[in-house]
Order: sequence, then C-alpha cells, then structure tokens
Amino acid sequence: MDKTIPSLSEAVSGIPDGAVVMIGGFGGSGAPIELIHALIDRYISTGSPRNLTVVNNNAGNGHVGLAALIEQGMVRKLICSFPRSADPRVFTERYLAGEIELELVPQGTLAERIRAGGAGIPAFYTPTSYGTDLAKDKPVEEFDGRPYVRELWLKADFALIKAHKGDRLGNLVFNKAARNFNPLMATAAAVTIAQVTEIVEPGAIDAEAVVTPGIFVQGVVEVANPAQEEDLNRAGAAYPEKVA
Amino acid sequence: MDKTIPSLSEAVSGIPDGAVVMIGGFGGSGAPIELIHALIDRYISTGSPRNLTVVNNNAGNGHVGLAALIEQGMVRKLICSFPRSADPRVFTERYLAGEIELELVPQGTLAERIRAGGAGIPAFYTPTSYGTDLAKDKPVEEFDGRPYVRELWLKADFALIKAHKGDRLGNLVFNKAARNFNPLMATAAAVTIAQVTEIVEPGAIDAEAVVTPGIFVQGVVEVANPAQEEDLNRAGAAYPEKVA
Amino acid sequence: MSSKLSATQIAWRAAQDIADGAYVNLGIGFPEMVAKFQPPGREAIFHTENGILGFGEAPRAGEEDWDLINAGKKAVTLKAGTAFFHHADSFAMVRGGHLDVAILGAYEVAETGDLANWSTGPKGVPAVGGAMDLVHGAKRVAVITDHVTKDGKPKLVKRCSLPLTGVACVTRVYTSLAVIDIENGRFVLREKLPSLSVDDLQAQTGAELLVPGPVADLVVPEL
Amino acid sequence: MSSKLSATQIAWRAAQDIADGAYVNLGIGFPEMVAKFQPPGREAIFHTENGILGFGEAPRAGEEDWDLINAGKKAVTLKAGTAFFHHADSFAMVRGGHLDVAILGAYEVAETGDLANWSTGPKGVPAVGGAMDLVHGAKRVAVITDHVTKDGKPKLVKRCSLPLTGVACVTRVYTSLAVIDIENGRFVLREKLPSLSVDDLQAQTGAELLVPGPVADLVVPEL
Repeated sequence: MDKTIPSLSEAVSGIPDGAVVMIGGFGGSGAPIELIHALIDRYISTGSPRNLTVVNNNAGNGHVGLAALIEQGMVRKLICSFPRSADPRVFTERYLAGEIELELVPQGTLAERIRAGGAGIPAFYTPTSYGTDLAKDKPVEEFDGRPYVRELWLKADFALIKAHKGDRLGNLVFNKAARNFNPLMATAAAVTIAQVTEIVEPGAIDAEAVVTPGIFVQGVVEVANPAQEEDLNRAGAAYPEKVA
Repeated sequence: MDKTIPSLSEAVSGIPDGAVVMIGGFGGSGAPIELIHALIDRYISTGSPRNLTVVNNNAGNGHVGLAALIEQGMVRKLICSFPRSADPRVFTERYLAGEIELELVPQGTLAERIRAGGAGIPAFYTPTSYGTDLAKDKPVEEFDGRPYVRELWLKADFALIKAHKGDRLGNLVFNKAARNFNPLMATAAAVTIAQVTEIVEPGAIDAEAVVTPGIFVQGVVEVANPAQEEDLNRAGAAYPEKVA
Repeated sequence: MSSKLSATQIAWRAAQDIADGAYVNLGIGFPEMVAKFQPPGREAIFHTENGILGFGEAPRAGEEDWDLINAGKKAVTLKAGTAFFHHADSFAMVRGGHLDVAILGAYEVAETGDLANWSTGPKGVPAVGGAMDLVHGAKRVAVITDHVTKDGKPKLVKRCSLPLTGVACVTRVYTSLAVIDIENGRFVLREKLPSLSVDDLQAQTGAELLVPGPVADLVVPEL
Repeated sequence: MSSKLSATQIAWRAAQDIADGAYVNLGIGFPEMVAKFQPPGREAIFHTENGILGFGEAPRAGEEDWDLINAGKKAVTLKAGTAFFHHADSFAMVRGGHLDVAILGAYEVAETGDLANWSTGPKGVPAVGGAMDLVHGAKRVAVITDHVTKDGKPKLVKRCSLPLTGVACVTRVYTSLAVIDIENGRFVLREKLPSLSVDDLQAQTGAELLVPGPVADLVVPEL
C-alpha cells in the first residue's frame, strides 16, 4: 500500500465543483497553504472546482491560503467559528456583499460536529449555545436538570490537511499546536489529502505517538518547506502573485 | 503542583461506599491490578468500600484484579461489554445467584458513553444496537434515513487506571494496547488515580506524545513492576493469597 | 474434496475477497483465521477493537507481550506502520464507516441480512463485546459459518430466532457449502460445492435461495 | 489611586483569585493579561482552545513559532509538562468541566449571570470562536471588564440587550470599580474602590447591587 502522491496538482485533482471541503488549521498554524494554492492553480487553468462549501475555523487572513481561495470566488459557503483575522477583508467584503454564505458554529461545537462525522455519531447534545441566537430552531432537551442543544454531525467530501511527518500508509504526526482541527477533519472526509513536511518509512513514526492512523488518510504529498501564513502576510504576499 | 501519591493505600483511601468506579484495562492489558488489590486490602481491614458500581470492559479473570474485587463481595453492579474470560467463574457464579447486577453495553457504545461523560456530552445517537434487545426502551430517531439509538453519557466518582509513564503534573503515556479504556476513563471521573510504572520529570514525556494531559488526572502513584493478569493467572494466583 | 468445507477452508475462501490495502476487522475466534490466507501480493491492514491498526501475526510461544493483544485477547506483534489508539478512537473507525470489511461468526443469518451472533438466549451470562458496533460500521459485513448447526438445522434462516446483533447488516455469507449474497432481503446463491445440487443446498437452508444467474463452483484447496 | 482601575489592574485583581495548580482559560485579548499577575508561589496551568495545556509566556520578538500560538493567535512558548491535543479533546476539557476557571471579557453581564460578549448586533461579520463553549465548561466563569462603556453606560445590567453568549453562566465580575458576585440571579457587591460610595457605584450599575455583608476595599497596586 502506498498512499503517496507525487505532486500537489495531482493531490487536488479529484475535487469536483460543489464539493464540501474541510481545510485544516487554526489561523495559519496547520493550514495546508500549498494544497490550497494548488487548488487555486487548477481553478485558474480549468475553471474548476467552484461552488465549494469550505469548513475551517476561520475565514482567511490577507491574500494567501483560504483568503486567496475566497478571493478567487471558488467558495459558495463557509462553515466556521471565527471569520475574523488580522486582515479579514477578503471574506468581509464578499460576506457583506451577499456573495458568500456563512454558517457560524461555536468552536467547540464545530470540533465536536466534525469528530461526530468521523465517528458515525449523527447527533449529540451540548450545553454550548443554549439560549443564544446560534441555537435557534435546534432541538433542546434537559439532562440531569440542565438544558442542552442538539447538534448534527458534519462530514465532507474532501479534507485538505497539513501534518508534520507522514508515512506511505497515511500515519501522521503534527507540529505542536498545528494539530488543531487537522486530525478531526481527516476522520470526517470521504477523501483526506495530507501535505506533510517529510514522508518517512513506515515504522519511523513511533506507533505510540501516531496522532492520525493511516485509515483516515487517502493521500499523502510531500511539501518539504511549507509556507507559514503569518510569514507570507508579513511579507505582503498574495496568491497568485500579483503581476505588476 | 505535585500529584504524586506516595503509596497505593493512600491512593485508594478516598473511595467511599457506593462509589461509581471506572477501572481501566481490556482483559489484563492496562488493568491497574495493584490499585485494585490496594482497594481490597482496605476493604479487608476496614469493611469499606462496598456496594461499588464498577465500569470495566470485562468482568475479571481468575482470582486476581477485578475478579478478586468481585470475589470479596465489594461490587454491587458491573457495567461492561463482555463478562467472559478464560476463567470467568467468580463473576458468573455471583451473577447467576443474583448477587451482582449487570448492565451490558456494546463495547463501542461503552467507550463512547465514557468519552461523552468526560466531554460534557449528555447524550448521543449511535447505530449500534438498533433493533436489538440492548436498545429496548431507548429513544430511536432517523438521521439521513437510517435509524439510530440514543445513549447517555457515563461518569464516575473515581477512575483507577494504569499507565506506563507519568509526571507529577499527571501527564500520561501508555504501553501499546494497554491504552484501551484508560485515557477515556481518566476524562470521565471526578477523581482519576493512575498507577504508573515510572514517574518522570515534567518534560520527560514529549509534549506531542502525551496521551492523557494532566488536567484529567488527580493522582499518580508509582508501581515499578506491575503484575500482568495473564501471568498471575498462569501461575494460579489469587488475591489475597490463599493461606494453606 | 469432502462433502463440506472445514472452518479453515471457509476462512480461506473469505480471504480471497479481501482487496489489497483493505482495512479489515476479523471477529474473535474462528474469523481470526482469515488473516492467514491473504492471497499473494495482497496485504490487508488489520484493525482490532482494543486499539491497534496494522498489527502482525501471533508471536512465537513464550514471546507474548500481554499489552500487545487483539480483541480475542490473543497476543499479536508489531509491524512497521502499526498505530495504537484508545477505545473511543477505535470505535470511531468502526462506527464511522472507515473499515472496508468486517468478517464475523454467526449463530443465525436471516435473508433480511439480520445477524444473531451474541446470545443463545436468556440463560447464562450475556456478553456482547464489539459485535453490535462492527455490524453497523464496516462498508461490507460478511459472515463465515457452517451451513448448518451441529444438529443439522439451518443457520441461514427466514427470520432469526435468537437475539439479534444487528438488523439488515450482512451482505455476504461464506458457509461450509456455499457463498451466498444477501440482496434486497433475499438469499442469492453465488457459489456452491460442485458435489452439491441446488436442491440439496436448498434443503439445508431455512429460506429460499434465489438463483438468478450462473452459480460458480466453490473450489477451495485442501488446507 | 485614580478613580478607576486600568485594564492591567483589573487583570491583576482577577489573578489574585486563581489558586495554585488551577487550570485556567483566559479569553483572547484583555483577559490574556491575567497570566502575568499570578501571585508568588502559585502556578496556574493555562489552557488554550487550539490545543495546548501548560504553555508558557510569550517568546521574545523574532523568536515566534507560528505553530505554537494561543487562541488569540499570539505566539507562546513551551514549558516542561506542556501537552498538545486536537480541538475535540481541547473542548472536551472545556465542555466536560475540567477547567477550574475561565476569565472572559464582556459587552454586557446581566444580574442573571447571562453574558453577552460575542456580537454587537446584526451589522458586520459575526464571529463567536470558543466563547460559547467556555461559558458552559469551566467550574467558575468570571468576567473582567470596565464597569461602564466608553459612553458611560452600564455594562452590568438587568437583562442583556446584545445577543447572548450564554445563560446564567457568570458568577463573578471584576470591573474597573468593584468586584461583584452573581448569586441567585442578583448582583452582590464584595469589593469596591475605597474612594467610591455604594451609591456612586449603584448609579453606574444597571441593576440593583445587593450589599448583604461587609464590602472590602478594592486595593490594587499601581502597575
């Protein structure tokens, strides 16, 4: 079994128009910038994929990564908890113009809905959002005398995630807090593509320390020197690069 | 902060009569034999704790560990998925005599109920057990055209677990498949006591490889050479040792 | 060839349908044998409920590590690429539909796909383990079983008489006499021992066998 | 001492109530300052929603690791005993009641314990982050805030006018003028600036302040 994919363009080639795509990361940490940019490249040359529904904690920052995907007009709907950042203009402008739909989900509920999607749990109850506008129209029930809101699982057609090391079986480890949503999204998507800084031999990752077992991963592509969103934004970068 | 406890007897001293106690392990792997035996010692010398409700995947094997706890008559009710083993006589006899109550829970549902208890999720839906005797009287609901059974969280007063290494902050790692229910139970109990083969300095466990973060652990006690249930049973051991 | 397949031969037949790279859970006991018969050039990845993915064969006697066991509590070994995880993550793999195949034993299988394999009735101590989770998780749930009970009664039946493990979950049954699919709530015969007529097989089966197409010979090596 | 506490001083006061060994989540922005003022001899363990327990202070400028950040996306550092985990485990800690204290900012706090701190109304882009989870998770949910808005309107009110973050969740409010508990749906005054009379304070508060016992002087060092 060999899940490695030789190129970024091949890694994102199967994502169709209208797909639900989970994209890992919390702000820039753990964001698979290169996979996102490969998707933009494909869109620029083929017009596809478009009308995507994207699940991410945020809504992009500056003009790279998720923000660049939105800027291209590829995203129809965003499911996230916090569509703010140091430079959220790309999303904000489209949102206020009614050009992109937003489903706002509390961060813990977002994480749990994704986990539930991966774990075959169609619904669960949480105290989060009870009595607030975000619980509107959701079933409420009491357990042990406290009210809870029922939330539904969240699944995706594809997950694009970023890991630190991966092997050809798809076993992954992450770098520090860049773990965040990445392991959860891997479980909740029909097809999970991981960009990893280094592809290693099976066994090189300690069996005890594997964070995402290979069963959750369908493709692994090596990006040896991944860009960090914060660094790109400090340098004023945009994707694709602006031609003077 | 120092969560280390100097002795096994002190580690189990706070468990009252009638407590709900989760005990880690899957069969013998990951079973905190020494903590269980310390609890038996306390019962023999003080008559307490009794009327315990125990949560474990199994129901003991032979005459050591959980089986010995049951043999002492300390357990009023057992919540488990598989009360069978190579030598299940202790439980079987008491069960057939009506001396111990059994709540049988499918293994995945047991794991998820414990996780839910630790994660503040009072109820969730699962396909498991739909249409079977184990779903009797439980609410059923359809999601995406499939029927699911609603299950409730499971929490405990105490968890007795076994880990490989632990630090004084309560961070834990486990040994191979001895992980099983241990990390889940740590999250679901008001007080979690971990016996560990080695207490190490904070930082000695790689921050990336911590399986149970210290927030879930209230006490750590070192048992440098823990017994393995399979070895004890092969040697025909019983606890307390039978006096000829 | 004898008049029926041995347990080992049934396991061999089931193993032939497991694709290279498939994620597989084998029920405890008899189904564990399936792992031995992976066809050359194919490598499945085995999952066990107690938190291991990609474990290897049994160790030699005396080399067991009792913290490295499968759901049947038999010792296994590590391989390059093994991963450990806790029980909730393990059953997320099961319930979440991540396994390709689960192969289980059976007391009874109904033409509806219902399975009874955990309880022989109200007597004794009930024990369910992971069976009820497995039948709802894997993309394909297959059963391996003798075609009839030790008393000669059909195990493939119209409706299960024993407590159910799951409803409408089994899609293929490998028996000591035949390979039978379950489609639209009916048994569909795919393969049978060459020595056996369809009528002979029907006589040992508790519900109607549909034969909509050619029936292949069920040919299994001596093992 | 000036007529009101600075943000830094409010953070200092809140920090005095955090016990040694407490697990603490500090909301993004202003509440993050609380970490700087742990009393000597006490060490709290800080949790951040994005998957770190036990992180250390901010690194020096230029030494940031952008994979080692807090929920406010500011760089932090490792300490001996830090643990990383994913978002579902992180919010299991929150929702499961494992945190001792969460300290959050507020637009409004009602005498009922209701909190509004995520939305100033239907205009603009709504963003909630982890606030709605935090208010239902920690054993103690405290708010630090100016006593009044920039326009001088009370932030401690009878009923919140802004969209709620949570219902009946706040139990203590540290303001620029006072320390106020919420008990049985009422504001209970515990401490106030010595220069301020109860009547002065009441005049700047949008719901009745109960004074069932002695009111301590709120004394905070110059910072």
